[in-house]
Amino acid sequence: MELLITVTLFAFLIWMAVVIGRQRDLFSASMLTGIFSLICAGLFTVMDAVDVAFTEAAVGAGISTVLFLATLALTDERERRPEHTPLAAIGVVALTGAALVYGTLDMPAYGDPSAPVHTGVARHYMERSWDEIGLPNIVTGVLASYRGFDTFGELGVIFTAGIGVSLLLSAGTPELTPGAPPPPPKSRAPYVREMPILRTVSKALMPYILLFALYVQAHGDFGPGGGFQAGVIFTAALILYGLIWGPSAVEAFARRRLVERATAVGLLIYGGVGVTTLTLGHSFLDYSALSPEHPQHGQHWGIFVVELGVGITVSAVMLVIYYVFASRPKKDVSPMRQPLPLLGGACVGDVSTEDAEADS
Amino acid sequence: MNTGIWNYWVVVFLMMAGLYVVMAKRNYVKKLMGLSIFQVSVIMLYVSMGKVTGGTAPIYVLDGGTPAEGIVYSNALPHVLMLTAIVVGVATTAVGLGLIVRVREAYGSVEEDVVTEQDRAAEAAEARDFAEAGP
Amino acid sequence: MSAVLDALCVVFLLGGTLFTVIGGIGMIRLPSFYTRCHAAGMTDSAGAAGVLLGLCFVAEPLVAVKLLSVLAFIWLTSVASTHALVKAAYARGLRFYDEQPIDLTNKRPQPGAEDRTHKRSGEEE
Amino acid sequence: MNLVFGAAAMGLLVTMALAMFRATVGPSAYDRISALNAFGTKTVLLIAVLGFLSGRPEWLDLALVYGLCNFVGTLAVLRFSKYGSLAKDELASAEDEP
Repeated sequence: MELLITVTLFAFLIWMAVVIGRQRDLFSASMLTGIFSLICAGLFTVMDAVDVAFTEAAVGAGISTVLFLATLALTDERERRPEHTPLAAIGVVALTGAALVYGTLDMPAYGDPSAPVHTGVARHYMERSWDEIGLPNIVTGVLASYRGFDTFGELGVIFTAGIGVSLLLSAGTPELTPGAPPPPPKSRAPYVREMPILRTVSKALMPYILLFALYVQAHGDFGPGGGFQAGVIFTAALILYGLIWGPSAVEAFARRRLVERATAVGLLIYGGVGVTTLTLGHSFLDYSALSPEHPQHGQHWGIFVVELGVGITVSAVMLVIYYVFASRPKKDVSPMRQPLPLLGGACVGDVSTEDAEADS
Repeated sequence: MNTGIWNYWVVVFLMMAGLYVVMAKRNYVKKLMGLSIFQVSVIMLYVSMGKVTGGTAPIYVLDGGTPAEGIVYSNALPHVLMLTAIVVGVATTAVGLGLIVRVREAYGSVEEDVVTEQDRAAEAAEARDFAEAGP
Repeated sequence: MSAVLDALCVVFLLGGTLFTVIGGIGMIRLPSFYTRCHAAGMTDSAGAAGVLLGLCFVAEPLVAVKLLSVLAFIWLTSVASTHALVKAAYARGLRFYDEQPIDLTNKRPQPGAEDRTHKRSGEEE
Repeated sequence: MNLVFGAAAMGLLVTMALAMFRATVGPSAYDRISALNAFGTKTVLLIAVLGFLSGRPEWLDLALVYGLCNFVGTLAVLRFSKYGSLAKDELASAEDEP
């Protein structure tokens, strides 16, 4: 039964990949990417990777869609029709694909328990994790303790990416002096006024989502969850707030400079734990040093603090990315701008008249 | 013929679909979408390798404070690697999107053809200026 | 007792699934965006309720609470976003009939039907 | 009992396929958004059923995250489709409302 579900979901995945590739309306394509990642998350669940599914659900359906849409808002929504069939690309893809399929022929079968991937260090983690770390969630143990150095590096990459996006998109925007009133909006968009139901629902849900993020952060030792997931969920909640009330409302809650500093704080907490274990005479990130009598307790404390650092950095980086994308004004230089790119032929009304009515 | 390796074929198909979009499409945003399809294919490869038939998620089933006996778990290691890869992936995608926004502001388009054309024109103009101002 | 709960679970679960499938068919066959939204949104609530309540009958107490909170979440968000969606589409002047409906039945709208369709949001108010 | 869960999962998969069909053919952007929303709900249900099918139903947190992020995604799409930008700031206009 599970195999049948897996195969069906894989078929869905292929279907969506093809549709995304063919879709020339980028707005629709980014929505299809949302569906694509929902299918992925379903697949991860069937294939027992609940932690991965957790991350994919939070990242793919939420943050990633928002990012693509934010980019489309700053660029163009339609792809131009290609001038000729890309025969070279088809040839390269066919050749590479054939080579890869040939390469898979002596791979172990799906679900084979004796596959090489289950031997070596992986077997050690699976068999010894309870004695050495003592956390029910093996993934958290491996992530934060066995491969803590690895995760530290990944966190560094996320931090660097945050700095990169910030540098790329902060330049050229007018600096807001603290305390100054925000610039007046160009048109009185009636969104909030018009949608009291949406506003009320989001407002009512906000505290529970934030609380849920904290639960995911703290409960990652026992169930699926942890710093990465919690950070993304926390930011998703704030983005939800920003979608309703605008980015400056979120900035009033979490000041931009504070968030920018928090990106480094999380990384420093993580590194600080490593340095602490070093000064206690153990290896870098060997949490047993924190409690020499009970190495397991040391592991628990170390993992908790490290996950906290991960959560802070991930959440802050995602929030910084959202800020810089959302607060960047669109430069209107495109010769390809289309008046009504969204609604195929089905739309009669024109959005510009709607806006004009709202303005008057 | 080993029929148990279909999961790799799906992965290869997805990977090639992503590669095709990256190579054949001229729109930068679309190229990034292709890149994320490619990324998903890699994640799928790892996670599907970690699956054990009859296994369950790698979280210990506790029986009175200790793990219950005789339960098969899927491999946790690929999950760990892919979990971080997803978050890193979205962060790097954001860098790519940021670059695209800057390209759009500088060139007025996110189509590779237009950008290359403008680059060529600028290069030609520069070469002309250089020749005129030459010795 | 357990047999009764199991039977309830089966009834609710399959009933809910039936609802979602009917909703899915409605999403394909109904002629315009608004009717399709009705199919997607309304049977969504009923289907979700059926499936999740059905699962509640065979779940442990803590899991049942989680199921109910998922249900509450769906009932709040799905309904709200369907509402917002329809409102946005209406504000943009989306017609009640597509110009070229996905025709699975070979029954095109009658020639005169075009006049009765909703043209602009302002006209009816 | 597993048979019932399996049947429910299959029914949900069929509905997901139908929603994907709607998302594929459109025709309007709103149809796609509606399909995305419906697809998200179906995924939540599928995850819940899958938990019971595999005998470890304690991870319904997952389903909650799906619901939440689906909501965020749908809202972002809506917002974008109405104003062409995520950046417009409604705080000021909301405050000067009586």
